Amino acid sequence: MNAPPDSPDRTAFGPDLAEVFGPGHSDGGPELVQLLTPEGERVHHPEFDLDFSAEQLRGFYRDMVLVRRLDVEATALQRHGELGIWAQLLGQEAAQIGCGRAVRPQDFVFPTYREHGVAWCRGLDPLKMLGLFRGCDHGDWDPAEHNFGLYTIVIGAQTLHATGYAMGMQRDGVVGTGDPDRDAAVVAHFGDGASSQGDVNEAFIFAASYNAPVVFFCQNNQWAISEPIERQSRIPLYQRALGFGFPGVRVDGNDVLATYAVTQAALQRARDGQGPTFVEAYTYRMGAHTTTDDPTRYRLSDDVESWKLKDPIARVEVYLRRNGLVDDAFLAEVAAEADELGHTLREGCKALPDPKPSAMFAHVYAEETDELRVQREGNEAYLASFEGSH
Amino acid sequence: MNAPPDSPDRTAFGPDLAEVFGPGHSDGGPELVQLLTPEGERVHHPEFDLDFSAEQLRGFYRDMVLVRRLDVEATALQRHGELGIWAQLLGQEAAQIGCGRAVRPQDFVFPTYREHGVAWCRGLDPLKMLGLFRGCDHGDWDPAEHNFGLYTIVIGAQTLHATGYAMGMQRDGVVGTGDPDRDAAVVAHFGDGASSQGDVNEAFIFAASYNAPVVFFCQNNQWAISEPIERQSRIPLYQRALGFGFPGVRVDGNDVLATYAVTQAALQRARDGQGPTFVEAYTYRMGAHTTTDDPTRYRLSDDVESWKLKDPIARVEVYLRRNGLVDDAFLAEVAAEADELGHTLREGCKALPDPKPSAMFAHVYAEETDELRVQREGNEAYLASFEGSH
Amino acid sequence: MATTATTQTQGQTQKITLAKGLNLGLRKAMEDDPKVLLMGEDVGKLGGVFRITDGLQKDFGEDRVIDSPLAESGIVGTAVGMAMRGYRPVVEIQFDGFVYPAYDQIVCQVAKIHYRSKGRVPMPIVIRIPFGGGIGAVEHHSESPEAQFAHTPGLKVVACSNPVDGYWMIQQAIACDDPVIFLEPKRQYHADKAELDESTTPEPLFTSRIVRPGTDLTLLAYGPTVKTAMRAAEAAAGEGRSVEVIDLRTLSPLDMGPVLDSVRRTGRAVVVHEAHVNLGLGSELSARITEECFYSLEAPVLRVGGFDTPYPASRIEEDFLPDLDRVLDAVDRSFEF
Amino acid sequence: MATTATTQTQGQTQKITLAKGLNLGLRKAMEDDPKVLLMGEDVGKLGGVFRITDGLQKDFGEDRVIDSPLAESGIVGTAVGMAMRGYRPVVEIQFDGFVYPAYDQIVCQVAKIHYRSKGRVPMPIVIRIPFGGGIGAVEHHSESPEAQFAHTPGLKVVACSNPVDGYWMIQQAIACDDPVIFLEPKRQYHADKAELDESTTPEPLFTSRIVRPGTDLTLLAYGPTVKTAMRAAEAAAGEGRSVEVIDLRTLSPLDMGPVLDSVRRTGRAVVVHEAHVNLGLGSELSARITEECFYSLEAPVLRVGGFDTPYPASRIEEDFLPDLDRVLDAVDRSFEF
Ligand SMILES: Cc1ncc(C[n+]2csc(CCOP(=O)(O)OP(=O)(O)O)c2C)c(N)n1
Ligand SMILES: Cc1ncc(C[n+]2csc(CCOP(=O)(O)OP(=O)(O)O)c2C)c(N)n1
Ligand SMILES: [Mg+2]
Ligand SMILES: [Mg+2]
Repeated sequence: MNAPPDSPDRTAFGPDLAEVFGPGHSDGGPELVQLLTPEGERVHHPEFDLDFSAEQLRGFYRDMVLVRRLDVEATALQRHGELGIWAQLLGQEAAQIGCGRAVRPQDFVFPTYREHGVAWCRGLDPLKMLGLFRGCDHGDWDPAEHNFGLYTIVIGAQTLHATGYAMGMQRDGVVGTGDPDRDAAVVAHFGDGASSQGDVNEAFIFAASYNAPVVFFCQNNQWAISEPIERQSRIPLYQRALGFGFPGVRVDGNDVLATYAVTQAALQRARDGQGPTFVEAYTYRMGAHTTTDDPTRYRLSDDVESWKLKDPIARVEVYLRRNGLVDDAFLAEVAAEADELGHTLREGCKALPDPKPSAMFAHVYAEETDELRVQREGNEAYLASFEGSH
Repeated sequence: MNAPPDSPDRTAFGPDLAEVFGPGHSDGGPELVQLLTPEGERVHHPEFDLDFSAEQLRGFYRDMVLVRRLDVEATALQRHGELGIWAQLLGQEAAQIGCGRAVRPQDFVFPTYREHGVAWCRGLDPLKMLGLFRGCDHGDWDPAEHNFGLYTIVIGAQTLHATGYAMGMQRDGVVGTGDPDRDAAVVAHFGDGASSQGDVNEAFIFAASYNAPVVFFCQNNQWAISEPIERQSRIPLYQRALGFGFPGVRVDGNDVLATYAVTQAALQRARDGQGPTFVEAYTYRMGAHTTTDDPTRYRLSDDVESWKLKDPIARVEVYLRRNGLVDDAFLAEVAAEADELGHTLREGCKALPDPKPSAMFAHVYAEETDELRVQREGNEAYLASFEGSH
Repeated sequence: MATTATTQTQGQTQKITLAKGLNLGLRKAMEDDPKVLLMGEDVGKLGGVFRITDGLQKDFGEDRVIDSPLAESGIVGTAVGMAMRGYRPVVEIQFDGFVYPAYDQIVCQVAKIHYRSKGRVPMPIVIRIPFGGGIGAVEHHSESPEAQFAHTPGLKVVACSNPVDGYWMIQQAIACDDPVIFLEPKRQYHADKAELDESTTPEPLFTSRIVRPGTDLTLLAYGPTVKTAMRAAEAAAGEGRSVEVIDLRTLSPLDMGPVLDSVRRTGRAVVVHEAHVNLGLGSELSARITEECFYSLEAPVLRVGGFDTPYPASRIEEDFLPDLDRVLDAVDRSFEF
Repeated sequence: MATTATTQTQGQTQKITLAKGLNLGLRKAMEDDPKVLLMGEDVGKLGGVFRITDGLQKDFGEDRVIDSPLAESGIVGTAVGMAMRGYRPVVEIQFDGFVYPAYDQIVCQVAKIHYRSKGRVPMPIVIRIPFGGGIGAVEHHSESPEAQFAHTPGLKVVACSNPVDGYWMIQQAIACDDPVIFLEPKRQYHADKAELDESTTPEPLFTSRIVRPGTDLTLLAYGPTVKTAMRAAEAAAGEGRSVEVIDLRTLSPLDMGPVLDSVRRTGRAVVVHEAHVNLGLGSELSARITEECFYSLEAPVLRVGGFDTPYPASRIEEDFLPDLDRVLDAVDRSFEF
């Protein structure tokens, strides 16, 4: 029903854009910015090339190995009933570390619910993420301490917060001053599915209208639970930005170098006062949507297999080894560190204290209202009435 | 603060789009599709040219004169206290008649609150529009009778209804069959301001995703109450569509020929099953936003003066006269018809019956609920209790 | 377009969960009327995150079971357009907390179009919302938004509480020419089974039902709290108190007849819902009961509900939600008057 | 950025309308705290469609008085981000009926961020909404959405009713560290003038106020209905009935102290609001008053409000809105018990 038949009128409006750009190429298409191929080969890009130090590269590797371990442990903890649910990042390590490491301390990051790798780069104790998915709280970190917002579950909502925050930075005079320690920008994370929300598109409009220093960082992991990207957009997502008047770029989200380079450039553009950029990190959700999801109901294992060949960690390891930038000792050290992290997380998670029931009454308002005091005290008295009997 | 400084990084993302396309050119820019210049000269366009019969041209002229009269009368009626408010279309006659006449009977139109000219083309009694703005009801026409939806005041909401309606047409098998009497499409009207609403952008996404037969017809009249178009978009609006994967075109909305031609082509594309098109009718709101607005607070009379030179009716009249397609008798006849219409509207408006208070209880649901029956009867008894005393 | 589907569910008696009841009911409605469409996020191949639409896209095709882009306003807004074209869309909102992006379309359009058009444009839309807490979820997955809809004229709001009602009520809601907000207690989806006999005739949709007769106090509940109320009534019986339980089923319009009859007999009423007490359904029920039964009341109508805090982290949600003991506590308090 | 503005309003006594009171209050708040920003549609050069922000962009610059793109969710959502950055945004929603596109941001974000963050992220946002009917407008321009916000924990909801309160309450709302839905009775903007003495100390924001003492019945009102209530009390006095009128001012939290005191004295209460009766503020007040004053009540709490229909066409809106006679009718009915 939906297939456009041939028609002479078409030319009046130019060619069919969806046909020109095609639906998502599984390889990301010719516009994909890449610096490290899936085979671990360093390639160069006319616009976004960067020199990386060996230390930086080892750092990326270590980051990715550790956040993958974090993710694997959390998934296991959920299976053991220690977490209510877990949103896996498996396969998206490069997108998150590349972006997370490009951010400077003075920048501010707005995550969704899956940015554990970015949180890691912002110095969050991973136990805080576990606490949230365990159901202890809605996020126990101080956004101002890490310049990292709370996880936001209503998809897309945070893109507007990011834009407003960036507008605040403009008013604080920390945009376009030329001082690298002062100029700041915002990163707004969201997914391919979220790109369909009105809020996200309104964020584009506000950011464009006010030229706000915000990088819209979309991890296109090809799926929104069971819906493929084609349901949200018939042309490559990064091109969405063009219609709003700011640039978009598609980067290989499984390539930590390219993601870093593109994010850094976009952030610099924002800090310089040149406004928003849309970065589409083209990647793949290797796991389920969350631990409650069953992707075998809606996608082919073939696809998953083909994306395994593009693993973000493997290609860095190959590159590091091939160029003699790591030795077995380093790799073993990182592996040990990962084991250690796993241990810490397992023990730490189980030891997370349950909140007290009265915690539910705290922080509804800056100061407790009389109404709530009465409810809290009533509930305390009520609970106390059982103390003897139970 | 918001001016982007020069920076070497810019090239990485390509040139600044807002700079390339520029902010709204007052003449609509080189991309403007035009068939009749403000001076009344017939020009040709490589894609959108059409032959118009003399009768068609005279019809456009007559339509525009009459809807302008309708508008002028309604404005006067509001000044005399006969209407609560009136949303003027002054200056937008060509956009509305060009679009309205391109629509076929089987197509369906979703208006905003200003499409009196389109309503005219759909055969609505103008008194219905007056009744709405008088406060007699929220619209007293049958959408199914005219294939013309009710006025929608929450800006943008109707663009989603239009998209859903178009999806219904797809399911009814009246799209892309090749039968000109059967194939149908939808027109969704909205303004430049409304283009910032999440709903409108979601409508683009749904229409693109399902390839729905809908023409998004945006009358960019340069203003959203006091806000200039630049607040909503820094690049020409029609380009918004490109990022969603369907074509956009900017047409001279003060040129009834071009508007007709472009709308017709876009509708044909939709009816053929080729999906949505965005038509930006570049025009100008010559009047106030509504009769309660005072545009002198926010815009220069110079701008208004310069747009007067682009009057949509004057150019058609010049063309018709110059080419001998009308004589004085015809023009006098149209003028007389307009006077007649004015008279009918004035008398008709004043004679519109006030609704009965009990009308407020009607049609809340398909069948009256017990709850409402009790409220209605209670109110009737209450009102009856005054009958003796007053 | 695929409009035929072969299923043999007619005339059988089977044990079903609420999830199954809804699934069967949707299937039946789609078989009976080709204008019925399902729309929502993940309702297709996945069958929805709760599998309520399981198998329906396979049998009725992609044109009738439509996976939507991720935009709730878009889903409801396009459903409005479909309804204008003569379809009967059934929208699934994935979780209660995600209905709010569609709130504008629901309260300004869905609720008002029939009125605005003087009855010329019917709006037979069903908006299905899995609601309520108790499933150990993260934020926004456990809300009870019924009052936010019931306050809006033009909408009808119902809540099912058991598998058999799920089966019938969803079909009745789809057959209703008005827009219906259809609340499904997600905690109950797979909890209990009940016998479905399709040969019986269901009660009308907009009626409340006495689910346990009693003489001393009236307990009003709906959706997930009906079970709690039943257990409380049982426990109270052990203490010699005869508690009548009414499953309200319809929240707008309210079916006050059985409620007022009951309270006139018992003289006492307690309302139980998971929604916040402040301006929850309990406040309206209290106000109306007091207006109508002023001289019959032995005690004020008491309300047990979620506290007036945002829904808390799941580790303490059971302290937030009304449970057996809190209902019994309210029953006790009622008798103290 | 322009942050200085010179105005000499200090220490004077002047006769002002509600519109002027709000305008002066906003100006004062902006002078006092450079973090205060105004955002909304047409708030700049135009000064808003009701001219409440008249002259403020001229004096405080475009960076502090921000004309927004036409997207309410975007306005509130970016305000949230501004608040996170340390600003105190004051958002203007153009008309009550246009707040719903922002409903998701308001109830899921604005209301919950302080809670979600365990108090680490304050949300000092004021959302100003001209509300209520009676201005002869087309659809969506006359709504009373207060219950839809008051039901949501984390939000505070207030309504001003007169010029002097407008002046003080807007400043107090801006100074408040919680998000405040600030309702302005648009019908009153230019209706009456009152004497503003800036040297007085205002009562705290979240308090109700007895605006006319009485002994026989308590009339509860807020926003536009305070005036109606006062006129009704006057008329009732002519019939020998002493009616106490309370201007609630705060709708969430409710300030029940003065209300309960009053009803314990009078034994009768009538609530008046323009919002639909069903699940309106009246239902909550009725429930609470009955719970707390059960033995003092001579009659059930009665409610006078907009009917449970969508807001009707303006030619008959005065029949929809509670007026003097309907309030008196309810007073009569209360005395019939
Ligand atoms: C407004 C809203 N609607 C629905 C959901 C339920 N939901 C959670 S995640 C998700 C899919 C999001 O897909 P995408 O944006 O691609 O992000 P990903 O999960 O792939 O990282 C959905 C539908 C939600 N969280 N918020
Ligand atoms: C959701 C919503 N917000 C605000 C308004 C108030 N409003 C009515 S018309 C208007 C301006 C619309 O501008 P535009 O879309 O350009 O259409 P125009 O009036 O110029 O035809 C505004 C803000 C509204 N009707 N709906
Ligand atoms: Mg995704
Ligand atoms: Mg406009």
